[in-house]
Formats: sequence, structure tokens, C-alpha cells
Amino acid sequence: MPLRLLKYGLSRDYPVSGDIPATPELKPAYDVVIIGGGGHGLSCAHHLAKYHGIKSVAVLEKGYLAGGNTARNTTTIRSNYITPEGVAFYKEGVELFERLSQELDFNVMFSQRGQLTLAHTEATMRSFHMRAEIGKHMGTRTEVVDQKGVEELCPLLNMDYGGPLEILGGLWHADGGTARHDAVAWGYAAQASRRGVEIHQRTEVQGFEVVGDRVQAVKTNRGRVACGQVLIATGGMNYDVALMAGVELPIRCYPLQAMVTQPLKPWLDTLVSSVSLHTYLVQSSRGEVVIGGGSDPYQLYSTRSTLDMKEHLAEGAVHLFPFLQGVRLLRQWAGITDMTPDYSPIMGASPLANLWLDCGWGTWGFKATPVAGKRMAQTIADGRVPDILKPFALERFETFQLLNEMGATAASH
Amino acid sequence: MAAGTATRIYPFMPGGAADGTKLVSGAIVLSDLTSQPRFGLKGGGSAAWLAAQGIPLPAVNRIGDHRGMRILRLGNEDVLLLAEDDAKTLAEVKAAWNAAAAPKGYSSWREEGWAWMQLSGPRLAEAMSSLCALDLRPQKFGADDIAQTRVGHIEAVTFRSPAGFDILFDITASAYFARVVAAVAGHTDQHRGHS
Amino acid sequence: MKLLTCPMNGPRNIDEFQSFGPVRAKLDPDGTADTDWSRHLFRAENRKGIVVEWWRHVPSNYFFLAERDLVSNEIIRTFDASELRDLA
Amino acid sequence: MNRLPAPFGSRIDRSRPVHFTFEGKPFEGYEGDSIASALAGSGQWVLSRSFKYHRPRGILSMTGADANALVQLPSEPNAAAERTPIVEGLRVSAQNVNGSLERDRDAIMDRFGRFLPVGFYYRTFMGPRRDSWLKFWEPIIRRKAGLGVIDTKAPHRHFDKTHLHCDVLVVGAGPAGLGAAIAAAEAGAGVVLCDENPEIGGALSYGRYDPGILSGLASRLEALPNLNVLTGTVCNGWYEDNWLPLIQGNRLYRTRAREVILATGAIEQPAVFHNNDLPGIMLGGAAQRLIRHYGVRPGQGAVVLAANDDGYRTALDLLDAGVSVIELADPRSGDEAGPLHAELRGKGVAIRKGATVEAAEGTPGNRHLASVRIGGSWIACDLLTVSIGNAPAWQLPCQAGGKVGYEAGTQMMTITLPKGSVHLAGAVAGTDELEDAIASGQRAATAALSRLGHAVAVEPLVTPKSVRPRYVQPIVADPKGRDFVDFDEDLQVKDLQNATKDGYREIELVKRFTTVGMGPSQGRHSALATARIVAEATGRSVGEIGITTARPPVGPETLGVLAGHHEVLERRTALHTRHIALKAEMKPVGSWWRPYFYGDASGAEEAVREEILAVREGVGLLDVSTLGKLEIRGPDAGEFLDRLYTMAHANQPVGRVRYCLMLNEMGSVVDDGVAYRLAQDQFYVTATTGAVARVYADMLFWNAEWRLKVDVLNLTGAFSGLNVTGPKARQVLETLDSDIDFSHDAFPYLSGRDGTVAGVPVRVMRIGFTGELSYELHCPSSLALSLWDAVMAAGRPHGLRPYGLEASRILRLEKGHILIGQDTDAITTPDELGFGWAVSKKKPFFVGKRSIEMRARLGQTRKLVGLQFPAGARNIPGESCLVLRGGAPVGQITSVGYSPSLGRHIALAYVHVDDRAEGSRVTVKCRNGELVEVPVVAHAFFDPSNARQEI
Repeated sequence: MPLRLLKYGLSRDYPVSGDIPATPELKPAYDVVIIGGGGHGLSCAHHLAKYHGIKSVAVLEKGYLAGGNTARNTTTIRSNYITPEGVAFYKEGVELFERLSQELDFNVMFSQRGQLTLAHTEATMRSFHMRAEIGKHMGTRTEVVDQKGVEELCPLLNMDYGGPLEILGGLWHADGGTARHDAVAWGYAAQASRRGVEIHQRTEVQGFEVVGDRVQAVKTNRGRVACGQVLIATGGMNYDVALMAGVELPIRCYPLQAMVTQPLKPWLDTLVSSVSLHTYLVQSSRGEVVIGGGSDPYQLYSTRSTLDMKEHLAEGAVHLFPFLQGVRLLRQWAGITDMTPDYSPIMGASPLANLWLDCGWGTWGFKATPVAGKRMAQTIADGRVPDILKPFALERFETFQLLNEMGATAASH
Repeated sequence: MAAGTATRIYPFMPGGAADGTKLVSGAIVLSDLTSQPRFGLKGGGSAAWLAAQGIPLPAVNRIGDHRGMRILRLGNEDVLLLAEDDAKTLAEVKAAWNAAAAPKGYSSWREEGWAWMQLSGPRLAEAMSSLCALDLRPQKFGADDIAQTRVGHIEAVTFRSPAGFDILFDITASAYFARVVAAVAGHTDQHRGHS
Repeated sequence: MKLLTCPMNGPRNIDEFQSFGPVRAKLDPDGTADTDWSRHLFRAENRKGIVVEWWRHVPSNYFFLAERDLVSNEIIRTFDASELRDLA
Repeated sequence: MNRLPAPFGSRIDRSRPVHFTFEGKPFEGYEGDSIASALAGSGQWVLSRSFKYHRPRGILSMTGADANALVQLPSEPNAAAERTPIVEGLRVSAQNVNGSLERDRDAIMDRFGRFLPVGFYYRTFMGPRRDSWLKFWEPIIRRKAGLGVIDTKAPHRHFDKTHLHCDVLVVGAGPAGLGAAIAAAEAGAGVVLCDENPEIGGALSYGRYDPGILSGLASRLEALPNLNVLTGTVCNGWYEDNWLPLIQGNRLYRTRAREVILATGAIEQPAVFHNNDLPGIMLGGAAQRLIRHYGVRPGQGAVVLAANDDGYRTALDLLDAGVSVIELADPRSGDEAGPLHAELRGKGVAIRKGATVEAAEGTPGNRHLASVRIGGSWIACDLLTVSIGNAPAWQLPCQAGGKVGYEAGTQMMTITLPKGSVHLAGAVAGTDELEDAIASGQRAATAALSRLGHAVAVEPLVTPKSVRPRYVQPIVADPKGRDFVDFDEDLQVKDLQNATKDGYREIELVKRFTTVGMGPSQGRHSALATARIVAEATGRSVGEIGITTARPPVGPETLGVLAGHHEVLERRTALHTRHIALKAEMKPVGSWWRPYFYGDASGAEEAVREEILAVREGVGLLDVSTLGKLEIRGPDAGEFLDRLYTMAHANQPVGRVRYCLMLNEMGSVVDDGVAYRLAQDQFYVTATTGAVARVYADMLFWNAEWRLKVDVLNLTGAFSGLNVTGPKARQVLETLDSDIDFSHDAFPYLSGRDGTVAGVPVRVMRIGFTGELSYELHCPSSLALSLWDAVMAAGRPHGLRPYGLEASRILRLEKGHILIGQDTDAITTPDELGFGWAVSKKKPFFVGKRSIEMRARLGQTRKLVGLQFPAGARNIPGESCLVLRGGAPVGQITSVGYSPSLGRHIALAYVHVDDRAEGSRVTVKCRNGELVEVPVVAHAFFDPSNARQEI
């Protein structure tokens, strides 16, 4: 039994950790105001406080802590992207996850059991080869496997179908995994607040005071806050919040839905996803099977669920694993994703000198929580964008330097 | 493009693309009408030319009748004529159109692009409820109504005929469609066993 | 399944339709500066509120317009494209 | 046996015994029994072990909603024992046990509870090494987590889906639902009434009511042909625009209702005290269901905890069932004694007012209830029924936009719906008494009917009877814990309190930190108590705390019923059976079946080579019917194509064929094909197989904006295409009966002709994907077989060979022809392909023009070039292998293959723009990591002057 548990058992009272301090009064000014109390904002706050000595930081969250996409994503962590820029960035993200529990002294349950993406068409196999070649070149564990390889990695998959949905092979990404999404945010929140960062829940940003090319202050439902630097990290609300500052982002919002079954004894070790079926499955450490897929087909800011998406995901899941027919679904939910034209995030500078962007995370934001926070903190502290983030600049949409990630993301998040 | 002397083969005929695919019969009956004569015009000038032939055009998504033809108005400039009996009038219209000078609209080639099948049988209503999400009960969907919708998960045009429902859809999906209907027939029997 | 009322085919399940996104202002490509052109390409209407957008009824291939609330998903009205020209 | 005689046991047929096993032991029940009732009838009360502490658990609600009564069936984990009927030979076992249900080795967890405070797993299991969680701790936790075991060999089950439409859907056939359905149907509306139970009546079927009430309602119901009653059917969610899944066995009814009346009733709430989870402690409704539905006596000696009339009625029912009621504890103070009180007293039952159950003790191993403590004294009993209050069944109303509130005055959870097409009736709307419930159903029906346009007399709003404040059981937190708030997740009062101390003060955070409400019952029995505990711990009101968002489904539903049965779409060309007869290896391409090559799979390589040689040296025949075929008709047809494609078409002469390249607005290449001008106002345009659906839609979209006078017709299925190609192609066609002159002068390259070949009307284009003399013959699909047979026969003397997709790919690669989607990606420009020749410089506009001009100014970084490997080269890189420059990836191989015509491997690849010149050498990284240097050559590897296709 781990020592910690023994300590709990032997202490008379519950050993209060006080992870999240109650929301304090807003001060008139902070060096850095972070809008969005989700994983990214909290990660940035932690890195500012711990590694850059910036402790006058307020994280403003309009609802409850990490209640947006941090709480709604399906926790996939991977770096098997298709562009060198993307792989470099997400690779650092995976590496940070590998030591995150120690960094935060909070078990985020990073479970690196690998991700197997399935191809049902030759075109998909070709794109897998591309991802594998880039991945290997960049030093990640990404390889193409044939039908036999797929069977060895996931013996329970239904390989019997001929025709258009036959599994031709897969992309095996041994670095892939999952983590407990809430724990990531709570761990960052606990660490950041221990170093003096203030977390303000139920604090909604309602506008910006912009003078010249600078944000002077942020207006909230709890009053005005002057700011040195401002970061926007509000997930599905990024477009909306940036617009309040007069910055129009190339983002469209689409709901992304997911669902979860009742708890089952472990049977699925890896993450499995299918490009053609727009379905992926992963079994959590609680035993629930989390099932997700592609975004909704039209723009929307609502987190309502739909029956058709649920039917579609069930169809995909049962196709891959026919014995799931009798497994029961417990819950479905949705988040709002902020999709960019090239399926890649927007990080770095905005047209305003002290307003920084951590936006456009679409369906792949969770896996970047540590690295985006780390690199955005560095950006804010130094006042300039590090090389690793430069490809993700907002200006790329004016210079046509789009990141060619289209095709690497569908149903794979 | 004049028709020649060669033999026409449709999907469910010997040698056709769906040759060997079973058409269900029993409580649910699927029949193939693809070889039945039909003629469609689509595009600018189509409606005017047909009207000039004295063919009364119904409103969009409605069916009219004219001298042994059913007249399906699928769009402002999209009309499909189906022969009901000996196809004499239809052949006359077709011949007149071939001989006419523009403007006369354009052929819609529906006799080539669309399979034409009919669903009937004692459990027709159940089968259609399973195949199509629309409310096709008689009080909601009359004899002169057309639905351009999905049937069996593919795009289709459906309407009532005396025997049941006629369904027009992509001819290349004929074998698929027959399989879908067979599966529905199977499930309808199964569920009956349950209840 | 949400319902969308097609001006030609009546109310149908929304899975019979394909979204073509919000109507965009027409631009004269040659009279537009590069920055405005890229803005035209990549920035889409995404404000919380009502948008006018193109939809295609797939079985009939009919294109029309809908006013829809991006927050509540309420469809305020649908209409034929000829009305848009009248409005413009 | 705990069985009672008729009339108890409305669901069972005593004449039909059913045998089954539980945990390997034989049991007998009756047809109509659920697993739980049959086991209870035989004295087996323990059904499962709890999630965390492995405590014995049994029947709580008899509604099938909680983890207590989930069991394992051979091919079905987590089956609800309270709902699943027994069938002969069924093998049932307990879930989440280490060993057996009786001897669960993990029961020791119950003693270690103090070492496992809430959220403990976040604070430990991290060391000693960085990967200790993954390698050591997680496997342990994973084995302990989860409930049922999946059967990976489960036999296939049939599920199906259908659709249902109605004016009014009434959910719940209790008194309110019956009242609503009858009123709506009697007014003429088309009504569907569904209920998850096998019979109608709801509480009328198991509660202490005059049976005449239900039979009266039932006979009115039966007289209504427009009322469709679906029993055994659960309405498992509400979705936008009244779209509701009704699940009946293996069938899903996707239901559209114009109006919905939710008469979903109320959920009885458990009491919180030490050991409140022992088998033998159940809700009053569970005892009544056991008695009336199944004829099962729920115990021998009972204590009744009653804070409402239902509790008193339960006590009377217990007496009728021969249970000795030792005491009734009523936590309400006050002396008011209603008729039920008097009746009970008259039957000799001791009633203690102002008292509640403070704790319970179990038999050894906590296998059953042994005694309860009331007012400090212990009373021996084997049954405690709990009737302390209800929460409205909020799941469906909340999904439909309802808001949950809490009235401090009446201490009631309330639901308010926005005005609209969804209505509440009965207990879910807060009614208490039977008459009120029925009337509330009728009012809901009136509201629905008036929205449907029925002329209905609007009933005057009845002033509701002054609602009595409900009694709310104090939450008796115990220092020793085991005072469960959430049975599914084994959460106790202190767990929730401690979560708030750690800062998880918002209800959603409490849920996520503790997992309260996340189990199979989704908070049905815990949400209210949780809200109260969190409110008290954080100094706020219950209303401020609220409950977590109610998300579908209402109850667990199988993936099978959601997935249904699905046939995979397949499309066949008109020549399908000919390919099969020729032993073609058919492969799926999108939803199409296409010949990959002809002959045995064992001789694939040889077959492909022969097919290629046939085309290069003789003549080949390819079924190109899957190509997209679009007809553009109307006075503006030329103008339309001018705007869509990069080349000029308005000036294209009739009878000529032109390449067409389509860009998107960003200037990226999205499709290519050819356009044959049939007439001044008519073009026949091809599109690639995979892109035609999108190209067609985009064409229609653009024309919706442009409003040109054109019509676009998709002829992909209507026409079939045969490519006759090779040096002898002309000879073959010239032997066929035709009115077309196939000679070089009469029918030059890039022209098109209409006519008849072998009696088949055709559109013929001279184009050259293979680089050989080619005639592409398109004809109406019903005649394609005739044409194919004629060409095959005419070709036989010339050695004509049908060839497949693989040969076609190599043939085109030898010519350096690109495949859209393989040699292009989402950002490919014509410039990168070297396709400047295909882009009109004169046209004022085409889609993508502005963008490619701008992109050209910004500069390009890569170019698609040919790579030619030396004959006999050892290591040939595969598709997608990287092209490196200075060690950094700058491009990749897009197509590669062995060219039998050239005797070496060739490839198309993106290289750095500075390496584009012929003769440059580029570095390619092979799959095995080895770097090879390859020279750049022109695209057209074979016959670079294109002489062969123009002969």
C-alpha cells in the first residue's frame, strides 16, 4: 500500500488539500489576466508562476473551473500528426504528459497504452504512411501496421468484413494515451494557486478597454480589471471573446459529441479509431468505454446532444466490435469546438500588442494542455513567440502558409 | 442520340449488375419496374415544351395524369412521365421531343439513371416506416404526393401507386437496395414474433 | 432529429440536408486587397446570433436559405434564393 | 418460498415454472418473473457487490435503475435483474466479485475504507517511478474497476429501427399519462402512449388503489382506435423538435411527435443513515411491486419508515402480504392522524411519531438487514421499507429544456418547462393525489390539443389544493460512515463534505471529483441528497446548488439497439457481372466495386504486367463507368464552365474535348476531368470517381449564387464508360458497325463524336490517360453490356484485353498523369503541379483565380516532379516516403510503381522548388530509414513527346 494511503488511513480527520481556493475578491489590476479557467489557462498560469516568477495572475472563468472542453473531451493524447510543425509541437506535449503527475504532485493517470487508427481505404493507408514517415523522422513512435499487425495489437477487432469497410491496416502510435482530464486542470489549478495565482470562478468577461493597440483593462461581471498582458484561452468561446477585443478569428464553432457506456471489466487496452467510420473508442480506468467521432455537420454554439450522432457512433462501435451490441450506454454529451480552416491551432500574437491567443483548438485541445500552457507562458513572459509556436501564428491565413493537417484529424482527435 | 438495335439490360435481368440478388416476396414484396417506359425532361424550356404539347403540369412534388401517363413534377423544370399502360402516348411524346427543335428542355435520362421499383404486400406500411423517416400515412401523404427523400438510407423519390409505393433511386445501387428491403422484411417478421 | 423546412419539399429531418455555411458578402476579386481577400476566404460568420446560411436538400438538389440562431439552433425561417436577391 | 397467492403477482403465471441458475445454483421462478423477483421469491436477496467496498447489495427500487441489481448474463454485462425476465435455462451470475458473490475476497475493501478517502487516487499511485502508474498501479485499478464482463464471443443479435409519427406522445401510462392520453385521443388526436412497464397503470398497478380505477381507464383506452399503446417501451430521451427514441425490446422507434406530454412520475428517494445499503432495506415502492407484481413477500418482520401516506399504505400492504409490521416510524411530528393512521393502529401496528431510523445493523458479513435503531433503541427486523419522499423524474423534462428548482417552503424539487410543445402531467409536475394526477393529465392534453388546433374548451385553472410541505428526512451522517448517498459509487456523506473542503464546491465539480451521480442510476437516488449536503457544507441554498445537467439517455440502452442493422452501401457498374465472369479481382473504391485486375490473385503481378503490355502494344479495355459524368445544359453553359474551371470553355468549339481543372476558392486543386462540347448549349463533363458527388454539389451551389441559365444533370449512373486504348484501338473500333469515322483526320485527338457503335448510341471522346491512342465510349447504361460484348468480340482478333485499376494506375504514372487526392493534397496549386498550361491567363474570373495569383506572389516552396530510379535499384521508397533537404522534410513521394514499359521504378514526388529542374538529385528517406538519391525527371516518363496518343 502506498505510504500516502497509509497516512490517510491513520490520520483522524480527512487530510484537506484545498486544491481550489474559494474565489477571492478581484484586485484592480494584475500583471497577467488569463481569460478561461480551463486546462490551457490554468496550465499557462502554472507555468507563469513556477517558471517565470510571474505571480500577479488572475484566471477568469465564467462558469465553474474546467467546465468547458476540459471536462468534455475524450482525453486522447497523441502526436501522430502529418506536418513536421504539428508533430514537433505535440511531441513536446506528450513528453510533458509523461512527467505531469510528478510535476503537479497530482495523479493525472496518464495511461500510455497506444493508439491504433484503422484504415478501410487505400487513400487512408497512404495518409497513414505519411504520418508514420513524418513521425519516425521526428522521433515519435508511429508506424504503419498491416492487417496481421492490427490483429496482434487488438485481437478483438472484427476483421471479417470484406467490402468497403474491411480493415486494410492501421497506424500504430505507441506514444498515444489518455489522461484523466479533470485531474490535469485541477492539478494545474492547485499548483498555480499555491504560488499565488488567483482563480476567479463565475467571473465572466464582458468586454475589453482597448486604447491604441493595447488592452488596458478587462471588464467582467464582477468589475473592471486592469491588465499588463491578456491571454485568451476560452475554448469554444474563443471567437466570441476575441471579437469583444475587436479581433476576428478564422474560427467556426461546431459541437463535438461523445458518449460513454456503463463500466465494464477491462477488455480494450488501446485507443482504437476508424477514419472511415468516424468512430473511436477507449476504455477508461473506471471501465467505461468512451466513444466519440467527428464534429456535427453544421455550425452551432449549443451543447445539446443528438440521437443521430449517438446512433452513428453506436453503429461504428458495433461494426468494429460486434460483441458490443449488448453493452449499455450510460450518458452522452457535447462540447463546442473552435475549428480553424487548416485544422490547426492559432497561438501567439494578436493584432493587439498585449493580447495573446491560445485559440483554434478544435477537437484536439486537451492533448496540448501542458505544452500550450508552457509555451504561451514563455511567450507572455518574454514578449515574443518561440520558434516552436511560429507556424501557428494567426498571420498564416494572410500568407497562405496553412498547416496541411487536413486529413490527420478526422475522427482521431 | 438515337436508340439503336442493341438489347437493353437492366440490373435484375440476367447479366445485369444485380443479377442473382433476390427480390423479396411474401408479406413484403419488392418488384422491379426499371424496364418500364418513362421519359423525363429537365432544365430550361422543359416545362414550356411539355405544356405546349398539351400536357397539364401539376405543381412541384405533385402527380398529374394525362392520357395513360403519370406526370411527376420534381421541380420547376424537372418533369418525369411514367407510362401507365401501353406506353403509346409516352412514345409519341418522346418521338415528338426528339423531332422538335430547341428550345425544348433537355433529357433527364431518368430511364437510365434511376431504378424504378415497387414495394407492396400486406406489411407494406411497416416496411415503409422502417425504410423511410417520413410520415407516409394516407392522411399525411396522398395519392398525388411525391416525396423526394431518403429510402433505405439513399436518396430516392417515392410516391403511391395502386399496389403500394413506387421508389426511384440511383440505378447503380440496385443490388444494395434489394438487400436493404430484404433485411427490413426479415426484421419485420422477427419483431412480429416478439410482440 | 432536428427538422428543417425546405421551401420546396416541406419539413424534413435535417439529415436530408447539407449545410453550405453562412452567406458571404460578394467581393470583386480584382478590386480587393490581399488582406481583405484572405479575410474573405478564411473568416466565416460565427457570431452568437442569427445567421443566414445556404442549405442543400440533397434528395432534390434544391438550394435555399435559412435564418438560424447559432446559439439556440432555432430556425427562424427558410426561403428561396430569389428572395435574397430581392433583399440585396 | 416467499410466494404469495393470487391476486398478488399480476405479472406471473404460476402454471409455468421457469428454471434458471444464479451463481451456479438452480432456482425456480414463474413466467413473468424478473430475475430479481424470482430470486427474492426463493429467499436470495443479495444480488451484487458494490463498486468500491464490495458490500452485499440487493433490491432497492425494483425499477431497474441502480447498480445494486445489475447482474451478469452470459452475453450481457450489467443486465438489470429487476427488469430482465427469466427464461428457461438462463444463467445469471453476480458482477464485480472476486471469487463468488457469497465469498468475495474483495469484501476486505470494506474494512480499508478509511484508507481510501474521496479522490485518493489523485494523490497517490504516482511513484516510485515515472511510469509506475501505467506499469503497476493502473492495471490493479483497472481490474478492480468496472462491473460486468463482456462476452467477446456474444452471438449476433438482430436489432432494427423504424419510425413513428403522432400528434401527441404521452410518456408514462400511470394515472396522469392515462388521463392525458384518453383525453387527447377522445378529442380525435392521433396518440401514442408508451410505458416502460409491461402493463399500463403505473402506481395503479402496484399501489394500494381501488382496482376499479385502472380497469375503468383501461376500458376507455381500448375503445380508442387512434390511441396506440406501447407497453414495455421506454422513451429514452428527448431531442430537438420532439424527436424521441422509443425502445421496445430490440426495436428502436425513432419517433416524431407534434406534442409531447411527459407523465414520467416521481422517483422515491432513499434515506441516509449508517448501513442504509443493507439488503432488506428497500423503498416502499419496491416492496409494493414485489407484492402486487410478483407475489413475493419482501420479508417476515418489517419496520416501516414513513413520512407520507404512501408509507402508511405500504405498511398496510405488508400486513396484507402476511408480513409482521413491527413498528412504523414517522419522522413527522404533530398529532394529525389520518384514516390510514387509524387503520394501521386498528391492525395493531405500533406507530412512533417524530422518530426516524438512525442506523442499521446487518447479519454477519452484512448479508442482510438484522436490526434498525430508532430513538436509540434497536429493533430486530429483516425488512425496512423507506417512504420519505420523492423527486420528480426530471430527466426527460430537463432534456426538453426544463429547469429544476427547489421550493424551500414546501421543500420540493420542482420543474418548470418553457411554454411550448412539451407538457408535464402528474407527479413530475408536482401532483400528489390520484385525482389530481388524472386531472393534471387532462389539463396537459387540453394544452396540447389547443396547440394542435383542436377546438377545446380551455379548462379554468383549478386552484391546486394547498400542497402540504413534504417531510424531508434529515441526512443522518454517521461518524462511522457507511451512510451512503450514492449506492452505485459507494459514496458517503463525508465524501461529499470532504470534496467541498478541497475546493470542489460547485455541484459539477463535486460530481467530477467524487463521481457522485456518474454510475448506472445517474443520480436518480442521490441528486437531491447531494444537493442538500453540498448546500449545507458550503453555506448556500439547495436552489443555488441545483443538480447536474440531465443528459440522455434516460436509462441505459444497448449499443445494439442504437446501431440497429445496417447494410453497407455498394454501387455496381452495369458491367459488374461481366467482370465477375472474367474472374476479375474486385476491390471497393468508395462505395463502388471495381476490377483491380483480371485473373487469380496468385498471379496478380503477372496479370497486371500483361494488362499493361496489352495496352502499350495491342489494345486494352477499361470500365470507366465510375467516373463522374455531368451534363451542363443551357445558354450559359460555356460561361458556367469558364467560371468553374481554369481553362477556357466558352470559346470551345462544338465537337472538341478539353481538359478541365477545378480549384477551390483557396486556389487548391480539387478535381480534374474533361469537357466535351456536345452543342452550343450542352457540355458533357467528367469528374473523378471520388469527387463527383462534391463537384456536383459545388456546381449547384455556385449556380445558386450565380443564377446563370444552366441546368446541371448528374449522369454518373445513367451513362457507362468504356476506354478502348492501345495502338490497335482504332482497328478494333473500325471493325464495329458504326456511323462514326474513327480515322485520325476525321476524329483527331481531343475531339468528341456522337453516333452509334454496334447499335448502341454513344458519345466518344479521344483522350489519353494511358498515353496511347484512346477512344472513351460513353453510352446509356442499359446498353453498356451490348457495347462491351461488341467491343470484346471485335477486339478478340487483335488480342484485346480488359484491364483493371492497378494497370490503369501504372499506365497513367508512366505518363506522369496525376491522380487528384493522391498526387495532390489540400493545398496543392496548379503551379506546384506544373500545370500553368491548364490555367487560362485571359479569363477575367474563375474560382480560385484570385487566390492562385496571390499565392504565386507569395512564392511557392515545393513542386511535383518525376523521379526515376536506376534499373535494378535495391531500395525503392514507398508512397509517402519523405523527400529531405538538409535533413528536413520538404516533400514526399505521392505515387510510385514499377514501369514494365521502362523497366524501372518511377515516382511522382513533391520536392523543394529549387530542386525542380530535371537532373537535380533529391534525397528520399526509405521506409527502413535508408537515404537514397534519385534524379529528377520530367513528369511524362514514357513517350515524353506524346506521339503515341495522337496517332
